[in-house]
Amino acid sequence: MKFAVIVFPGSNCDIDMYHAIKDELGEEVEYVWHTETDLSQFDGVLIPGGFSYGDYLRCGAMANQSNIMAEVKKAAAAGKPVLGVCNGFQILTEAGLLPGALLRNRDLKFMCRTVQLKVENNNTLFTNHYEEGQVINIPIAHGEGNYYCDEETLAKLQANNQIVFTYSGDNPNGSLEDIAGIVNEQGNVLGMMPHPERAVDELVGGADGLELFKSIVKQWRENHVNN
Amino acid sequence: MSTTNFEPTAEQIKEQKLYTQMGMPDEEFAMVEGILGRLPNWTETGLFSVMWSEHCSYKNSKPVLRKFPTTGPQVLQGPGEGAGIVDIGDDQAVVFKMESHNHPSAIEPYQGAATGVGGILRDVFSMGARPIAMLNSLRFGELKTARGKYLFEEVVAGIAGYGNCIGVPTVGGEIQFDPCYEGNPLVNAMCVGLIDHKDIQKGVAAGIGNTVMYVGAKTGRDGIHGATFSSEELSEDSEESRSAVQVGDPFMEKLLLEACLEVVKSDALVGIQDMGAAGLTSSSAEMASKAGTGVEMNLDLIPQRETGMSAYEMMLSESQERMLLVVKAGREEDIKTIFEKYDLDAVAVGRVTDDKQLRLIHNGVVVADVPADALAEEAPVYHKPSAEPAYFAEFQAIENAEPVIEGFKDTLSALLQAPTIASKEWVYDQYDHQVRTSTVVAPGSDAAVIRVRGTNKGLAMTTDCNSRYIYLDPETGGKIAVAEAARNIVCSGAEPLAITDCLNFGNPEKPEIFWQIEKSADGIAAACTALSAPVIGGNVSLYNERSGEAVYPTPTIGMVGLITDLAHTTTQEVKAAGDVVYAIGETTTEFGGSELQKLLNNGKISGKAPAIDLDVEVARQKAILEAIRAGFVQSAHDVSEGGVAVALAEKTFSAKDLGIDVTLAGSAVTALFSESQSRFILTVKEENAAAFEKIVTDAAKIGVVTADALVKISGDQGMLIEGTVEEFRSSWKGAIPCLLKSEA
Amino acid sequence: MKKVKIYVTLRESILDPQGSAVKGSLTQIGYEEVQDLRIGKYLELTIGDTDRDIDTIVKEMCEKVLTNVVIEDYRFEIEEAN
Amino acid sequence: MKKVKIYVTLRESILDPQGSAVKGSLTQIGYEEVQDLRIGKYLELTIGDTDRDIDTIVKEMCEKVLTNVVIEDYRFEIEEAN
Ligand SMILES: Nc1ncnc2c1ncn2[C@@H]1O[C@H](COP(=O)(O)OP(=O)(O)O)[C@@H](O)[C@H]1O
Ligand SMILES: [Mg+2]
Repeated sequence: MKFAVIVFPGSNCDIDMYHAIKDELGEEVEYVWHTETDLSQFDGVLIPGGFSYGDYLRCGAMANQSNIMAEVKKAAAAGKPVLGVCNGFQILTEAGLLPGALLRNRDLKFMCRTVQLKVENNNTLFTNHYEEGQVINIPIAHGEGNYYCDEETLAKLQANNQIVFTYSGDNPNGSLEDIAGIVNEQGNVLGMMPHPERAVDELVGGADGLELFKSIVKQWRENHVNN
Repeated sequence: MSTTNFEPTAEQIKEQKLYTQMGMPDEEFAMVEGILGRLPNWTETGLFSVMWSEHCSYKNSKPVLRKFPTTGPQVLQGPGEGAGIVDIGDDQAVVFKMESHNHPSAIEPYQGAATGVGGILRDVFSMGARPIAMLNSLRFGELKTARGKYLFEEVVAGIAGYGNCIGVPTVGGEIQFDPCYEGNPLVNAMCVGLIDHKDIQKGVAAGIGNTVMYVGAKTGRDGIHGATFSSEELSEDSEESRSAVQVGDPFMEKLLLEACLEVVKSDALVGIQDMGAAGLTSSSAEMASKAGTGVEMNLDLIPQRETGMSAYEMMLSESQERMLLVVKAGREEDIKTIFEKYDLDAVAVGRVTDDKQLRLIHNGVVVADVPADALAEEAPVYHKPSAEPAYFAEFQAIENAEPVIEGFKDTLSALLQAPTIASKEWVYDQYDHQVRTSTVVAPGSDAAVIRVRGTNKGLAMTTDCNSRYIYLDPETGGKIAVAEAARNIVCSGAEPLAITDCLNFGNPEKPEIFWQIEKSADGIAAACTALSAPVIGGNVSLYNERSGEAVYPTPTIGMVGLITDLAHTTTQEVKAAGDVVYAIGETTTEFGGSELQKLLNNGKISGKAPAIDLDVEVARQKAILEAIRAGFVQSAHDVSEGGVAVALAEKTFSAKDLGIDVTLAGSAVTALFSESQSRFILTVKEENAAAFEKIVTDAAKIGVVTADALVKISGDQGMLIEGTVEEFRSSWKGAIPCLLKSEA
Repeated sequence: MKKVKIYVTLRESILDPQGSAVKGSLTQIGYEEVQDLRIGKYLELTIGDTDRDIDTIVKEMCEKVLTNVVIEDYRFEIEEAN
Repeated sequence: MKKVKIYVTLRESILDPQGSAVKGSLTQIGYEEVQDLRIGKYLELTIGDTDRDIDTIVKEMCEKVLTNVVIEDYRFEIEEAN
């Protein structure tokens, strides 16, 4: 399976994502600079964390204006897996690929620590390697990860089982309903604040995140065998 | 030669002594006149004043810096370039340096700290290295005043804001709180980078006819005379020195970083240097001087953010996120292409000449024409008078004595809540310490450990400096600072490689201050020699005074060590019930400058600093490292502020449901809280105890790791301290947040 | 040439923790009369002469980039620049 | 009760990284007429009835807490709240 790691000016978790895929997952991966205009050769799209455009004005706002985003939208529409982590999640909401928005953390501070996440929905292409209700340890590192949406949107998210991860125990940032990650209605676009790519190796930060990437590959393999 | 309109003429500068406004004394102005054989104009006076400021020239500290050992088989680049470089094998090297941003942080703490981080990053990536970690060393007043809290919170936010954005993990540091830093906080930032030998760059303007290129952010009027400002004491008027404040743009720096690391791979590049203090002036003059060439620049071509800037303003601006490159003639387009990808300016602004002059052209006329060497190398060197302060003899005359305390347990809790000892989680939680997914040991243990991707090696790093000991006895304190850094490195499983330092002192024109500088340098030099950890770079920050009151002498040490096999990585917290607890090192009654003394005496310290024997220190560190490498050590922690009691408690805090049960020999207060040096607490699996004791021959069994999450410390006469890990942990963890919340 | 001033505020239904924190510290130092405080953004643009309708393009910029309508409201003023 | 609007801007000679980055991005997506863009803060305060002179206290709050005069300028308007 071949992944694209999208690189915006100011992305900084791109190398983490790249190494997670290449060294730990053992799949193909390439960096794709934001000015590129073609993602058709890739089977999955990863939008890494960092501070695209310095997070100036609003996180993700300017990245959303890049050429590559039109391609990301195409990939999403074609049903390819699209994963946005941290700044990637913010970009996906700015792009309208996911509902809601991410506000400043309730305590106004950037926070970097490992948190517990509950897998609310293991029936997605991103989570089929987890058990439903499983609690996993994944690092967070963000200043604006406080998920917000209006009531109507929340009701929809709940009704469609789009809430994939919630914070278990302490809610670090004030997110609505402890939301840590959501998918789109089709289930192929996942945005999450915690960093699964930082948890793929016991030596540095645990390995609970690796299963997420394995899930993507598993689903993709199954689809390919069926086709 | 002409000057820009409205600038004083050369004659006016001399007659009205206008150079003194730029911090230049009469005798230096006379020297400039002698060098030029004529009167300098306004721009030229500015060039000399800033290049001959203490900040750029080290004119007061050079004689002291010469004391440091700077060579060793591992050293690839010693002091003199942006950062020092040390070999780590496999054709790789580690690049690191520390720098102060004290004065700007006192005025605008967020931006002052942020731009300090930006500056030290550029020093490292201008060598061609990829920054892989940041550390810092901070000093504040007690967190009791509104302003004190504001400075602390904003400095931390500024470090976080810049470091997080650029994507370099901030993995460690240290913070001390003392009333002497109330008006003059210290903000020292350290950056560690990784490089392949073949990519090492130098800041040289070599090759006559080559092109000088300006890259990065546009030049504005910000920070004009920042270097001069750093070379003066802070006063009530300092808030007015607005032009000294710069705003950092970490996003721009991230682009600059990536572009520069691409550029260093190009054979079109000849030299590169960052525009730090004294901006265009220092980078151009130093690059020419180091190469034995000259540089001519046309200032009309300099990318400018503001209109109508004079030559003086452009040359002295300290706008951030800029670099100066020397590029092979004819290859400018190759360089431009790389910078264009990142939307950055890369503009040819001049060329390398053979006449060793720094020549500047503005609006078609030559506005400055001075010898580059004179600016960069020929600043006067002062041997300041030095005098032992009266306090020193007084303190030395005080016999070591044991303080009287009530309640050992309450005392331990109080010490754990002293902000200097308390958990710094509130701070490092705000730093992204994981980005780049190589952080093997995050903040919270003795030294941080970063893996070297693609190898089985790691780099351990720490910053340390107990300035209270240095105040009491600068030479001993200087030794302790280096030894303590090395203890932290060794406890993490690494061998010390080298150090960088940041010498923060008061006004060197005061003989007592200069004495502190000299003596502590003697101590640092001796310890570096003993530990085979030479000084590969650093920074000097003098004039750290507010309204005449100097800070404690604070020569911060930043040390990096090599872990040859990541399996040796060791952390401080206890690992398993049943493990044997060992104490290593002799405890005597030493409370001068200790946390306990400070606690009992309302912040005041006196007496002798703890003694240190460097031979013992070195032998002990070698033995411990050997035991770690042999796989016998489960956890290792050095004993520092607060003594054994604090070290023992700390060993339980990040362990899961484990406790410690030990018995200490000797007089209780001393056994618990003395700050004698060269001591360690280690835990070892029962089955390895005998083998361990063969290597670390002076290790004393003091107890055992327990499964009950209790801290139990007994003495000769019975139980001294007993409590749950949780109660001690919560005192320790909650202290800083609690101080910040309390009303001023 | 025009000068455009854009005011961006968080929608009323959305908590403004920064505003509350600043209000808190004002109260602490004795400005108890401050009952509410909200923090938004203030943008000043200089816009060169253009064939396009200035009102339209400012609105466009606001909705496309400068604000996020999910969480923010905005209003703007256009003045002749001198 | 009064409504106070405070506009905080970076001093003119101070770099505005946010403003420059946003301007760059607007130019790239076709708003070339934007010649300059600076981003500041916009604060809305509700201030209850007080004996103190409102002008004075707003000024005080601005200088003490709401802005850092080293790098920022501010101006404010006071309106009757409804
Ligand atoms: N300013 C800081 N930034 C990041 N980490 C810090 C800072 N201050 C302290 N720490 C971390 O907290 C832990 C304890 O620090 P310290 O008490 O200074 O340790 P030690 O006494 O072993 O040198 C270390 O891991 C250190 O890196
Ligand atoms: Mg230590």
